[in-house]
Amino acid sequence: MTTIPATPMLNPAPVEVSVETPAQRLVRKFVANRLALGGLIVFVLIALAAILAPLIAPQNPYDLAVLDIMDGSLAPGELSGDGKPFLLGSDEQGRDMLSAILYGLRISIGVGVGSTVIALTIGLAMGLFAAYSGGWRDALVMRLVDLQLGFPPILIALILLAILGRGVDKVMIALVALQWAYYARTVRGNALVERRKEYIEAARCLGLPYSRIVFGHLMPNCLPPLIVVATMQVAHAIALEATLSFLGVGVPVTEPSLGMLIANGFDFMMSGRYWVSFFPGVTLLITVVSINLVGDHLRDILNPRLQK
Amino acid sequence: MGYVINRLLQGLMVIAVMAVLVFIGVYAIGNPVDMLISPEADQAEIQATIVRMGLDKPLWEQFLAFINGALHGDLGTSFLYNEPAVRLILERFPATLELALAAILMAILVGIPLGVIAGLKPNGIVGRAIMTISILGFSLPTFWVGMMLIMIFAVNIGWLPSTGRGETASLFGVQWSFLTGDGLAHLILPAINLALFKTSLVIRLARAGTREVISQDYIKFARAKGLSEPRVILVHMMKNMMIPVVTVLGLEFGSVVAFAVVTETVFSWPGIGKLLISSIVHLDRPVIVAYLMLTVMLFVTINFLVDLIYALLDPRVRRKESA
Amino acid sequence: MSDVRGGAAQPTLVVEGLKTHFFTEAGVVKSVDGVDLSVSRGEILGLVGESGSGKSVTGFSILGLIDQPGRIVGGSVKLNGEELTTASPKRLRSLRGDRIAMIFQDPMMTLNPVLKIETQMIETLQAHIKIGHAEARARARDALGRVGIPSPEERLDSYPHQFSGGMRQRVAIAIALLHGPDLIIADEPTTALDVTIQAQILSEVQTLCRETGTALIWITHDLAIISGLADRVAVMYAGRIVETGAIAEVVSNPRHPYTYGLIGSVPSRNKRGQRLTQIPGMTPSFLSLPQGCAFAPRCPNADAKCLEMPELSPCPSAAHRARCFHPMPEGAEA
Amino acid sequence: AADLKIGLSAEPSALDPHYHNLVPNNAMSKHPFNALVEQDENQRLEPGLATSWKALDDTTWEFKLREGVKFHDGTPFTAKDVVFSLCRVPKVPNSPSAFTIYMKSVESLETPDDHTIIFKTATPYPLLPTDLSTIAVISANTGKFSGPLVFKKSGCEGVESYPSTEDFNSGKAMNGTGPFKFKEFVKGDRIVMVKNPNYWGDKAPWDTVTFKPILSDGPRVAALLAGDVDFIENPPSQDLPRLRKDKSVRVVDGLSNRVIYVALDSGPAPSPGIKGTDKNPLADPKVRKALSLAIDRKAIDQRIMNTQAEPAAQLISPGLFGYNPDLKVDGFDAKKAKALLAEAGYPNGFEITIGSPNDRYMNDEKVTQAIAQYWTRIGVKTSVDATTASVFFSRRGKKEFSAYLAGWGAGTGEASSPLKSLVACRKPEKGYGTTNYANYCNEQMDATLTEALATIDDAKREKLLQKAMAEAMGDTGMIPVHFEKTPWAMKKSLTYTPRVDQQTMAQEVKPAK
Amino acid sequence: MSEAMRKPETNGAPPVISVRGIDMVFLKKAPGVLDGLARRAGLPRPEPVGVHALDGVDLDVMKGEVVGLVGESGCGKSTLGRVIAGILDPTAGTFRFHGREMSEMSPQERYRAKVAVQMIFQDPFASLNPRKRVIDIIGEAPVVHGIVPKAEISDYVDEIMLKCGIDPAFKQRFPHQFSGGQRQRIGIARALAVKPQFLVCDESVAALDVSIQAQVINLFMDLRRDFDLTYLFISHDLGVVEHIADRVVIMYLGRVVETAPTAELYANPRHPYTQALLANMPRISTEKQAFGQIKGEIPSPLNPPSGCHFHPRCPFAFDRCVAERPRLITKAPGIAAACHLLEEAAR
Ligand SMILES: Nc1ncnc2c1ncn2[C@@H]1O[C@H](COP(=O)(O)OP(=O)(O)OP(=O)(O)O)[C@@H](O)[C@H]1O
Ligand SMILES: Nc1ncnc2c1ncn2[C@@H]1O[C@H](COP(=O)(O)OP(=O)(O)OP(=O)(O)O)[C@@H](O)[C@H]1O
Ligand SMILES: [Mg+2]
Ligand SMILES: [Mg+2]
Repeated sequence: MTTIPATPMLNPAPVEVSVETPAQRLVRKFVANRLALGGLIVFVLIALAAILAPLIAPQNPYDLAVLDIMDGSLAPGELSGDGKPFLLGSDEQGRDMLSAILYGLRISIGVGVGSTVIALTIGLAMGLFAAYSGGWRDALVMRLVDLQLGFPPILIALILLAILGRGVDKVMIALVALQWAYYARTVRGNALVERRKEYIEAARCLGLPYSRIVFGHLMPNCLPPLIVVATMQVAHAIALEATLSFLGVGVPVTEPSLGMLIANGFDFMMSGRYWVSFFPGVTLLITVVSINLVGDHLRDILNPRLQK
Repeated sequence: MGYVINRLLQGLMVIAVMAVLVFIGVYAIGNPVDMLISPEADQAEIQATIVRMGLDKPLWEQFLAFINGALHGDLGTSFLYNEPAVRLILERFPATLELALAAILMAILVGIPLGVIAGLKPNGIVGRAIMTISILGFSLPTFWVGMMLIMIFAVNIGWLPSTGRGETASLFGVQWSFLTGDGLAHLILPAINLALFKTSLVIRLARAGTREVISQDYIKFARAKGLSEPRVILVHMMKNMMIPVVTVLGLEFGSVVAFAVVTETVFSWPGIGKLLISSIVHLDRPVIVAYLMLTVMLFVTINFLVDLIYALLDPRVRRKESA
Repeated sequence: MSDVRGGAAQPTLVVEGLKTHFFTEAGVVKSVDGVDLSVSRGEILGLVGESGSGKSVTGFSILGLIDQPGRIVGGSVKLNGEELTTASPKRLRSLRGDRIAMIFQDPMMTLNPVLKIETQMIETLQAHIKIGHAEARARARDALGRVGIPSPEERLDSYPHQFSGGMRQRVAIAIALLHGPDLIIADEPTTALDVTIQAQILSEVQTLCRETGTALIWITHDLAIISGLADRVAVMYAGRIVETGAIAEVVSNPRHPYTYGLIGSVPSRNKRGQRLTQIPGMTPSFLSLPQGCAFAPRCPNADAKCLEMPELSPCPSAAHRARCFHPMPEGAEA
Repeated sequence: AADLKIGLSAEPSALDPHYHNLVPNNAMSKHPFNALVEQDENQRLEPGLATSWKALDDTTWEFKLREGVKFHDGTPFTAKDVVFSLCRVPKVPNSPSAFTIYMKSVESLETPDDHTIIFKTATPYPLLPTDLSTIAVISANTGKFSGPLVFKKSGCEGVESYPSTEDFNSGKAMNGTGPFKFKEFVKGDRIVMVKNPNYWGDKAPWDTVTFKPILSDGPRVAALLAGDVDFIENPPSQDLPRLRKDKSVRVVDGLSNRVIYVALDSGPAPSPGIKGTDKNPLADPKVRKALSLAIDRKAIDQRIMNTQAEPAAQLISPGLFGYNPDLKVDGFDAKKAKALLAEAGYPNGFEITIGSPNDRYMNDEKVTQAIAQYWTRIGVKTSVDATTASVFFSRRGKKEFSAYLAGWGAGTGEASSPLKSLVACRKPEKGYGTTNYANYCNEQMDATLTEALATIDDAKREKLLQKAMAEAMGDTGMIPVHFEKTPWAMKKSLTYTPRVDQQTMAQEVKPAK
Repeated sequence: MSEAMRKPETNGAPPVISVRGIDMVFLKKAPGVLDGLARRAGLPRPEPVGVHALDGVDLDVMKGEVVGLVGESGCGKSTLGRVIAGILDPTAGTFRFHGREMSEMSPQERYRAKVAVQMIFQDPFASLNPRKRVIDIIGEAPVVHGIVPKAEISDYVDEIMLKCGIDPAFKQRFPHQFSGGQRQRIGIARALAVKPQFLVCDESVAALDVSIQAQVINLFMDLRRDFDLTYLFISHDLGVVEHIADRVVIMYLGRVVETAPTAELYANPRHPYTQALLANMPRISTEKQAFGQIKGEIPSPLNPPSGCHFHPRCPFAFDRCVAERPRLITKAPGIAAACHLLEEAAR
């Protein structure tokens, strides 16, 4: 009479025999799609190349002392004055395009990932705050978001450029300013849905403190859709940085990103010196496509509606 | 009614805050006079110009003057063009509107069929191919694609003109390109350029919508009723699938109109995006402010229209009839 | 009713050895693995079983509406003697909605939210017969009236969301009845409804079947509903029929230990306030079905013999059959 | 009918010829309007609506007007139109850059007859004809009068209203004496003009001219190649080699009046962009000279400018009034530069930031980068701070740069223009050093310049200007880098004579023989 | 097995839970074109429409008692359950815990009272945080509340899991790795871990298969005995309630229409609605049942009928029912119904 008499529930294994964590399950499902896996591998390789740029690049394209405009505008494979080969050609400053691309990747990916992570953090905090507090605080945050989304990106970038000056960090700030609202809105939408779920009610019923509910229960469950958005957004941020550079408000010329290189090469489009924008363009394309492939598939995996 | 006023005030606050930010922002970027005046002008002339433009007053005074004007329906006069900012914008608006409409139309005509196909066979080769290609639409920088289009279709093949709006014809007192053959030819490339991103978006929305709707009971029920497959897809599925697509596209339309900057720059399309860029370059504050205010109003209007269409498509949203 | 039961005419529907499998990434899900069923004119067959036992898939298989990655891999489905598993898609389409109709579980989801009731009814008519709009509308109106919807003429112009759940389910029934089908498959059509509304629908369906002679397969997990409604019952477990017979027979004299346990676990069968008789364990996953009798791990009577699959055999008569080596003794009151 | 379509690299902000003193506006206004005095392709003065002019004394000028000239609406041109035009200049509302700077010297004027005007200046002012060449003559018919028209420096009498800027944009007031008549202005898209069959001078070879602003470089070239336009201005230099090779395209170029220079902060320490020393090395003329010697101007011309530049030794291009042929371009000599640096006390160099616009001058940012390369090589570690013009000019105005690259076009076509604005000591009230943001001051040069500006005699004045230029360049008050060569590209069937003032004029576009 | 049937203690102690005059109004925005516009534009919204989910509900639950709460969908059962569990704050009404008004308590006491009332939810999928391991789901609250020191939590969770019939070996797993019945047990374990006195079970077995349902019902009965729990057992399944409850409360559109001890209610329903429910309750039997004596649809809670909410469907309705809301009339101790017929009969 003291404990439960028959405990037949103890023996049978759970429905799914797996003992994997949600993360493991994610990995398994992800790996199942070859295209997405390919995308991931490509991206990892690209990221590695970017990280190792100082080691593998033939030249430090940011060091003006090693550039020589007499080596300018060489076609791919041509030799420089002192016999060094320029595999992908050089721009008019005598900058080796291969090195510039590797270093440009560093900046592009750094800016893309960096700004996305920061914007995500800010957006997450704002969105959760808005969704969970509701009322006028919610309204205030959402109006801020409206305001942000109504501003043309170039104007924001230009204002920040004027106030802060030019630099990679400034571009990051501009990109964060451009993106956070988007996350805030997504998080808020998710949080409003999650907030109504019974497990949140259960947590409240258990008398758990407010902060625990918001950060321990609500936040982790708002994250997955956000991660998908973020993956895509990294790609978007890279492209956006390219557009800002095109419009003349991007990174400094002496530290070119991929976008800057393309924008520079844009001037050479008609001149027959295709390599100045072609190779950076292809690199950007591959990077962005690989990230999007990953994100796309993540979205499919994480979308509960499509899960059988 | 309290609600009405409250929300109205909130909306006005947004606009006001935006105006303040633009004032401060433009002030921070630089002095418009530096950009406008001839470099040979002497100090007296510069000073006279500053006074003429009212830039000698403290910023807050300029702002109050602006607000005062705005309350009387005057959003200021362009520093650069010496014309009412609103008129400048409205003059250019039809061009952008036309471009955006053409782009959205293209996105729909191409995107929906592809998206539906991809959604019906999500794991087939065709479906995957469509999705992979649609990633390109997201990935390529607009300016790069625009230039490529010009290179290929205007320069190399020479089928289409590369720049400008071409001949226009008047309808409702407004000049439109699509009414003339020449204008239409001018419209095609920029519209494709602008449509690229949206097409990818539509493909994705249509695919997601298709996948979601196709697994619904009412589709199965429609099949169980013995309906033909075309009817199931075209009537039962499409109508439901279109609801989110139309909503998102409607909202996107706003951003297409408001921010067609890059395409208009590349194709020298005389729309408001180009005006915005040149206003920003010249620090033409009245135009920037008016532009943003009109953009906000445009967004509101578009949202209203979207809701109307939404209601048209989704009877559940219509006002409750007495049941 | 006895007139129907006694009729020597061939049954409306005969399902033999039906197998429907889903070929998923994780493995083959044998949702329906050798199901035999038959219903005659005017007869109501109850199909009971726990969630996931394959009831719905059986229903959809009969209509030929199995989605990817599923496929009918064996067996036959004969409607009035006509084989359906090998019929062309075109033929199947012409039968669906005309000779066989189906009603779904969730009334909120079965009607297309963006189409008027009228459209959804008329398209069903026009899919099978040449009929003008006005005439079709008149028939739709009559059908709505028959299922007890007040002022049907005005209701035709409504959208589904303007109806309550019960009314929507009635519209679905009216659509199913439009062509006077030979067979209706009702897949848990009242589970989402309240007790009083459920009762209304049950009573309407009962009357309609009796009047039109339509055969009805009523899928549910609630034995109680079946016991008050059906003529015969088939109990499903893990993709197979484990017991079938006249409803009164099965309820009063369950032979398969699963049926026995199922009836026994219904609260009203137990003494108030006492522990319920419970079937230990839980429904197995299709991906890891035990060898032989799928119920064996939960079965009090199981022994080594149960590692083989028993046949659905007369127990005690041809009309009452069970798939068990060790059936419960006759008269073992649950 | 002969039609011409021109792709412009900048759009005029208005058609009002008195509204905005800016190259695109000024170029455009020369199509429908004339001035009393015109400038030829080398900016030398030639008769316009005035057939002749002469200084009667140090402060009195007489202009004889051309007879038989008719406005587009058929009314004859008289002195009243000139007075009316001059009266309007200060009266253009909201002008962002007024033409009044060209009228400051005029104290009063008289019109003894319909075709004579006598100007009086307060002090001797030799540049009066030059200044008047910038002011377009509009028809007095476009105004309303309340009495006889009387010119007053403080404000004319007898005028009730002047045409507004909008009247010009809409075409209502577009009544000039120029070779083209206004037809249509669609902002942002096109300006259309048709031939004036009654033009007093050489008639234009085109019946209709359409100007299309295509601000982006690549698309502008593409438009020419695609045949959307027949003629473009300012094709980007990097496209020129290819365009030159193209059989169907003709490229012409000519030296412009614009010099690209690097200004160096020669004021007291500290200077904002200098690191590595607490003095201001740039205050030392030796350092400035070293920095000039370190630049390989020829390489920049070859590699960056695609030969669209002419290395410069002074602030005004050859052929312009006041050009000093004795000044020689600093040859590239890194060794000497290093030696000079060491001599000045900076054997290990220092660090400096150079500012530059990135969308204002031909390849501005790239030239700056190249200069930074050269400086870095002699040990002056240089970083580039390039921003859009709007930001750059504001920051320059706040003196945030120790060194910056910028350009100067001599609008008047003679040497006093850059000398007065760029290198003269900053005395804004006198109009001296208005664009001198580098704290350079050379009293000697100022004195010479002031003298030149009061000398009516052209030959004497030119000598003085040459001397002033030599004085400014003597201690490297500024590093001239190069003069831009302005290119135009057109269909093979056309020709164009390059203009120093960089203006594109449809009447000068001729069918090739 | 007589303890299982033992009568609730009525030795003068106040009820564990006592609510009076609970009103709950949800402001529901009517969806419409204007609303959408307003929302997007950040502009005005139409006047809100209220759903009167609870309308003056009184309820006492004595210590050790199992009260069944029955009613059709949308009648406010869950809302009442949530109010009692402290998840929702009612629009009006008082709440007493062991006879003491919440507002009289110190924050500490109020907090303890809140934790003492726990809820078991209907949906075994939505009610567990998918991103937490079982051990955290069950163990978090006891640690936070200091019921168990952090170091001992593992053993404590083992113990609770065992009590609820889940193998403690599974405690590192995530909810998705369990079946519906197991999840429901985890939900129960989570509530038990904070040592509650009162459990609100909101349709806690509705989502389960019949055979699993029996297991969970048995678990509830065992726990009641072992932990001396009091239950508010919400269900629309009359059979389940009949089996488990000591007393039954019937609700209709936000109001209590009848309450009586279980046996009494099932034998002798007084309110026409209760009668209809019982008549239509499918019972397992060998006889054909005659269904559907009661006509009409359940009215929308957005605009409920006047007077007695049940009058449009009531076979006995008369004019007073349309006009006047019937009071809950006590017929005998513990037996009450809200019907004008009863009052008329009493006259
Ligand atoms: N499209 C599918 N893909 C894979 N497996 C499927 C698919 N559809 C159904 N199944 C599997 O078939 C089995 C039987 O499902 P079915 O829907 O017939 O059960 P059911 O008896 O109707 O249950 P319920 O009472 O819950 O409706 C389930 O285990 C399910 O997982
Ligand atoms: N958060 C909410 N916001 C608005 N309305 C609500 C909310 N929760 C409940 N309601 C409304 O209150 C009424 C009562 O809901 P409740 O969930 O209590 O009913 P229920 O009796 O539990 O029904 P069910 O048996 O379907 O669970 C319903 O009309 C419902 O629509
Ligand atoms: Mg089913
Ligand atoms: Mg509920």
